[in-house]
Amino acid sequence: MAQLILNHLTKDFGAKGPGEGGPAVSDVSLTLRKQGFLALLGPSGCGKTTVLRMIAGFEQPTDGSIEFGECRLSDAVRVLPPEKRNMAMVFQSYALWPHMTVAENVGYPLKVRRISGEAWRSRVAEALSLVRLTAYADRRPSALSGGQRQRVALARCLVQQPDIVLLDEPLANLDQHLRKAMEETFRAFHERSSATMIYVTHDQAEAMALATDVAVMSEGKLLQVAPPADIYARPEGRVVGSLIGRGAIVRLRLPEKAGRQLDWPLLQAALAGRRSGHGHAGEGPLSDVLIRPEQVHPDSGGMPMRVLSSVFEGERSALTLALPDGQSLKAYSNKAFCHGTEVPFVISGGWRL
Amino acid sequence: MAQLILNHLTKDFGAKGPGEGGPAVSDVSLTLRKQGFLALLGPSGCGKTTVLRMIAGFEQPTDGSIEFGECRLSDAVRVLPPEKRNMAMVFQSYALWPHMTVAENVGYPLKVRRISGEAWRSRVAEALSLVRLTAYADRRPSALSGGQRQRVALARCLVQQPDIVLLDEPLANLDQHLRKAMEETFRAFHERSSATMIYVTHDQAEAMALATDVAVMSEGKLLQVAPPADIYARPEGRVVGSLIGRGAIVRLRLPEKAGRQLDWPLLQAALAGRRSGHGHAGEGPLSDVLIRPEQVHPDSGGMPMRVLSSVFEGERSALTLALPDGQSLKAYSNKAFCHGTEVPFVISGGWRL
Amino acid sequence: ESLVLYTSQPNEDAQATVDAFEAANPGVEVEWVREGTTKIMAKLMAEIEAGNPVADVLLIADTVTMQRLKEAGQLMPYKSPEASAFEASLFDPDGTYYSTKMITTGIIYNTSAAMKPAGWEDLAKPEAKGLVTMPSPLTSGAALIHAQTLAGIGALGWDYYEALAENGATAAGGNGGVLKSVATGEKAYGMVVDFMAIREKAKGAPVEFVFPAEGVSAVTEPVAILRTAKNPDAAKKFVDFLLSEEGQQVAVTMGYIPARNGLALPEGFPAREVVKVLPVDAAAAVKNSDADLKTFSGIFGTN
Amino acid sequence: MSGVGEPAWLLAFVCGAVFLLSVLPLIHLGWAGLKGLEGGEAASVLLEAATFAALRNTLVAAAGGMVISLVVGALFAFVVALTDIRGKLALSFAFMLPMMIPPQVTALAWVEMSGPSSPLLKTLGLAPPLGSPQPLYSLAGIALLLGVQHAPLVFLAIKAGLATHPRDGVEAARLSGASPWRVFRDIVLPLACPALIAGGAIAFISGIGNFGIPAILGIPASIETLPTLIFAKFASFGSSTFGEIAVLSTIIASISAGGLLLQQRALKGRDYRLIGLTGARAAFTLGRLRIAVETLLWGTLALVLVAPLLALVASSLVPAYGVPLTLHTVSLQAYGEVLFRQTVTLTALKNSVFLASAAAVGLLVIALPAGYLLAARRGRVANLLAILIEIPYALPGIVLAVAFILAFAAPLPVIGVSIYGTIWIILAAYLSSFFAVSLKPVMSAFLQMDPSLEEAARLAGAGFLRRMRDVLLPLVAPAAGASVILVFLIAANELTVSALLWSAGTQTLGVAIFNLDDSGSSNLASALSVLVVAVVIGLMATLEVLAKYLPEGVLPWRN
Ligand SMILES: Nc1ncnc2c1ncn2[C@@H]1O[C@H](COP(=O)(O)OP(=O)(O)OP(=O)(O)O)[C@@H](O)[C@H]1O
Ligand SMILES: Nc1ncnc2c1ncn2[C@@H]1O[C@H](COP(=O)(O)OP(=O)(O)OP(=O)(O)O)[C@@H](O)[C@H]1O
Ligand SMILES: [Mg+2]
Ligand SMILES: [Mg+2]
Repeated sequence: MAQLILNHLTKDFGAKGPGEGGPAVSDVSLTLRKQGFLALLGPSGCGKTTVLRMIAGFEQPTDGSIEFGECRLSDAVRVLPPEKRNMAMVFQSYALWPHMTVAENVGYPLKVRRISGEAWRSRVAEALSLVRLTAYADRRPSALSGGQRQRVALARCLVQQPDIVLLDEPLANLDQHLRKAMEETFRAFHERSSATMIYVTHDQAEAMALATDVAVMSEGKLLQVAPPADIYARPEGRVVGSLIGRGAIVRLRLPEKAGRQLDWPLLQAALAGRRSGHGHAGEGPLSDVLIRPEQVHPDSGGMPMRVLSSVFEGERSALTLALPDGQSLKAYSNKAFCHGTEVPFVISGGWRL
Repeated sequence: MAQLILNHLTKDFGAKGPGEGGPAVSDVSLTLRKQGFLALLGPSGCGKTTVLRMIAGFEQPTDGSIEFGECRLSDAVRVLPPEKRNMAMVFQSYALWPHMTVAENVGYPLKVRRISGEAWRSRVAEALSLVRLTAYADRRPSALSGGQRQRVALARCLVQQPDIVLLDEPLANLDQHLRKAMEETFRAFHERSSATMIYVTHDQAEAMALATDVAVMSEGKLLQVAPPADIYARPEGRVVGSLIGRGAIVRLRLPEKAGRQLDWPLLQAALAGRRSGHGHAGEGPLSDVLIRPEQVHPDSGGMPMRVLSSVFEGERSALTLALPDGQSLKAYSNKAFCHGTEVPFVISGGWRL
Repeated sequence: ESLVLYTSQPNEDAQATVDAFEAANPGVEVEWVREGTTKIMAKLMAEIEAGNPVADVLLIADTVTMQRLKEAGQLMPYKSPEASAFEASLFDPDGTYYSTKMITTGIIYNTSAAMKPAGWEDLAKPEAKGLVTMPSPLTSGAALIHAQTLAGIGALGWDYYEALAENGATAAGGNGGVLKSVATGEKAYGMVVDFMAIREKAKGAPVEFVFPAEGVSAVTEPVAILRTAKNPDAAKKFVDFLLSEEGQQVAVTMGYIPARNGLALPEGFPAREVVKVLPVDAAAAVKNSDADLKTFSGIFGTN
Repeated sequence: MSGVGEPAWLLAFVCGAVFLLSVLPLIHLGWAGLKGLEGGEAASVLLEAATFAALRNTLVAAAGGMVISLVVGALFAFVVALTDIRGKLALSFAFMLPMMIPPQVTALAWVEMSGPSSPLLKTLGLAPPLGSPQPLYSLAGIALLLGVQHAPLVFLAIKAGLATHPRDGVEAARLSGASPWRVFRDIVLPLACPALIAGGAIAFISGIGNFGIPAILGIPASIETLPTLIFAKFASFGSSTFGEIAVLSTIIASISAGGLLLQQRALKGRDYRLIGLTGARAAFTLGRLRIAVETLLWGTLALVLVAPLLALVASSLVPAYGVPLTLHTVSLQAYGEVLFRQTVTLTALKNSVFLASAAAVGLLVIALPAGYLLAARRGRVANLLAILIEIPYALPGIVLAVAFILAFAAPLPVIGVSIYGTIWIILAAYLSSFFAVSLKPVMSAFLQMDPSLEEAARLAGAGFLRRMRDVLLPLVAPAAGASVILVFLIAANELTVSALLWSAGTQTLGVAIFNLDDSGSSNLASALSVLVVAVVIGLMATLEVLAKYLPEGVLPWRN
């Protein structure tokens, strides 16, 4: 299997709304490792779907090119038609064919490849059972629930043996159990098929759990590509820092020589130093520091912080804490706190962005 | 504001697929507290959308009725037309009007209510800024990304002053930052408008954070309704137990007199008892016990369990552990474990379903 | 005073007739509707059926239809003082309808045709094989009367039509269709009403018209007052005018052979003596029309 | 459409309209027919061989015509809507014009074009000898011309349907590995099915009721169809005529009802509603094929439009039939005559433009709720309504006109005024006759609409009329536009209905042209036809100029 290479990929839809400039995708360069599983993250409207559509061949890049191994798939002049690309995609809008039953929808890619009869039936049945829709094989898409439609789109994608699989928020409308099961399915599919997979999602846990690499986009630009653990631990810049994980970003004066990985003494000094306006830690230039909620623990030896809000989330409560200087932090706690109480917290680590 | 009452609500689409019986919604009775915020959870295809559609008046119940205060909205004979109900809804499929711009889409409910001119403009602008789409006011929906479309649908819902707001997975396609911001918006909207809100979601943290009550459905039936903390701590039955939160359900022999809230000594005894086949704890009837991952901690004094898998999720790893008798548990851990290692764990609590 | 006229005259003729009448009878205003005989009759019959016929006066192509209306009791008898100047065969003895002009059917041929026909028999000759067309009695009232007339001549009879059919003649639409196909050279010979061919020739079309030696059939464009007429007085004035010398002169100027004795034929026509008009018995024609239509259809395969 | 609660008055409104426009005249016709049947003679028409032959010919010609219309119309619609050929605007614009040329004229032009005196064939030296048989005088010829005449109906119906096609569905199929041709066969074609079926049905029904073409092409070859047979019955008016007409009309009505039931059967069990946002339209690139396709389309257009139109222009420039068009003979005198001397021309033009616009807009007002209702509730009542709407269109114009005279010649009850003899009866008859034409595209658009779009409007508080105006109408705008243009074009030239219903001052263009032609002034008739075509082109061009003020997608020749 070959490598997928995006080369200064740019797409400008031309029709710009008032007040917003710039192309939908601009200058994205990315080399996917062979048989990689790339998770594509980014805020709504940042150009994820557009990237996938260019890879699939539905949109022509305004600039740049897409290569797959030796073969140039798209550039601003020529586009290899989608049907010659052997890719599969789950559309954000599902793109089910209303005139076909569920089984026909799922089995269409096979039919096109002249697979019929028993082979067709068994592969369709298998795909449908993967998404738990065996009983719905003969329904029309219009008589399905939203999640069921999404699963049909998934099954249609999984039934094929593509070189590249494009998944555009394929699990957004599924409950968490199905989601976990589908994650397993993807993993298995990926291992078995050795296809390159690109996965757009808003669920970070999902992205981290599945991907070999995570790419973060914002406003059409690619900001960082790294393996999940890397990108979580060492995000580059404010945008990636705030996009990945739930952390809070605080601005602190840190000594120039301090590394990027910060520990409690340093942070405490910086926080304290800043408050008082003197001392060595509080004298450097202002830096953005990412502090993740799981790094903030209640500890009697800590620094007192005021609880601004405490929101129940099931397994725990999400706290918003006010630092003495008014900046806010996030933390988790197993017990709820009353609004306004002062509680001592320790920050076990931070990351300078 | 009046109470919304669902009364033995049933909907049968008639056209059943082969191999599945029963109506889409069957015998759902529910009284929403005044100005309540109900989160509706359940696996894909369980009938959530159908319930919302019946409340909105798009589907006629096959049986049962819907009342709002004194006024009967729907029963199997008569249906008050949706346009007379003063409700707002975010459709799972968005249902944006392709021939109107974003602003026109959002402002249409106002236009129908004869609000125009400056008032119209300012309210539309406000709703658009809530969903961060101010710059897109003059676009057509077809030139928007999936998440942007969803936000238009949201804005269209928030612009009104309805008695009842129906939200069908309104945040499924948004990234987590927007999601948090929207949660805040919902909270504020709910407080300000004192509307009754019904919220379908697959994101439990969202549900728990927002709702005053959580209702769980499965296969068309309503299984449990309770405040978030209650339903998380004390789910009724296997189905709700497995749907709410991520816990694992294990079968243990427990003494009859043991309460439902179980502690480590009891659990330890039950686990051990079962293994050896004697002792008082292992002698009762087999019960389903829900053990949540946050209740499972590594502890040198614990019981050794084998790590079946460890999946990186960003802030932590999700572990699957095998109990000595082969049943599996879930746990979280800040550090990754290798597959196959035996680690001692303590189970700090459990809930008999 | 007003008057409603239903007519199947061509547009310009109808307008000319009405104009002349209005000039002669100031104060009477004529509203007229013009359509092909079939349509105007369909309209009238439907009105009668609905109980509210609008027309006062009917001026249509053939006596057969008038006879039919008379037998159905739809016509009002009126003895016009002008009738004395007409031959008795040209009006109904009961005074329900009066012929106003004679439209004969003769032979038209394209000037590029090899043979110049002189009589009906010529159309059955081998030279004319496949080159003859005629209006279908199913479409045109005049055509039916023409067929009945020719069939009534001992020397011709239905045998003549059989010979024509054998010779590849077709029975096509109305007179307009025949004129077109001959003028455009699609066919070389046709049976057609006189004035159409003569007018067209005058405009420069490559056609000639012949009054065959055996004689020609004629429809006489009768006028009648409806029993239900709402303006009987004006209607009577109209009938009188049409039959009067003045009225007949109008027909001549329009290019028709007048029905009234003692008037010259219009330009382009031979002398009156050359035109031998074969008589037709309207009552018998009505009686036999169904049978004759069937015979005709049988011969020409119009199933 | 959500099954729940369309307003109660909707059914009443639609039933009322159908009753007035369709049932009432038909009842009168039936009643007159029953009286005619009393003698027992008329019923025998059923057993005549001629009736069977005419029935067979009608079916064959209409079916053949339908196939040709479908092939030609669908080809144009698909190519124009879905591919990247150039000059789409001009192509679609031109393709609708053949409908503007009265069928008799088209038929004559074709006869002339392929006959011995064909200027084209003469120049090419291919003209058949004088008197050679005319190949168009055959069932095949009738079918061919019916097909050509009605192809724009199919074209518009399909093009409107394609306007809502989802792009992602096509993309998904291509990504599945399907070639463009395969995508067309598996996705585009099935999704266009409601429109295809609607277009086919309307072409078929048009073919059944058509009189002009079989009259000119069939009668010379002794080929009778039901309309020409009915015309012949009228020609030999007798006591049993109404009975026979009623019997023959019943046969036509049964054919059209049968056709409609077939159509409903074909659509049954298929759900074509699109889900979600349909987005931009799909586009196929033709690549090297493009030139070939363009040539094919323009060639076809030359045949079906340019040739008859040229024939028309030519005959308007010479004084009589058969006069060759030379520098010597050419004259514009006919135009001067119809424009400045014939007062009836302007009256007729005014009347026809009024009638056509009023019928087109009026029918939209009726067809929208009717289409909505019929798409929302399927079942017996809907089927019955649909059949009743179809029958007046299927009946030959002369029969419908007679039915209207029977129904409205007497003063109306209660108000005591008669609309007979006024322009209103023609309008009423047009509404009745073209209801089916107007309904077809609108209804197939409703059948395809994502119901949640309407639901969202309902929840926003919009009552039926409000959401019809704000949401439904714009969503079906392409179909509504097609429907308005279709009715306008057909009505502007209508002949047989108005021929019986006009009276002084209410002549229509069709009547004026026919009368001119009938009275031997073929050059005037041609000149007037040319003027009509020019006026309509002018009107369409005006719309084109105003396009940016019109709702998106209503102009069917635009993409
Ligand atoms: N029009 C219909 N005809 C027949 N069955 C239907 C129809 N609409 C929905 N259903 C069925 O009813 C059941 C409930 O559907 P519903 O849309 O309410 O599910 P849901 O809980 O909203 O699921 P999801 O989370 O996937 O959106 C599903 O099994 C679905 O297949
Ligand atoms: N057809 C179009 N015309 C103009 N602009 C478009 C078009 N399609 C998308 N855009 C714009 O391009 C940008 C990127 O869109 P894209 O669909 O790629 O976003 P996305 O990252 O997939 O977002 P989401 O998570 O909301 O689906 C958006 O701002 C969108 O408004
Ligand atoms: Mg997207
Ligand atoms: Mg749903």
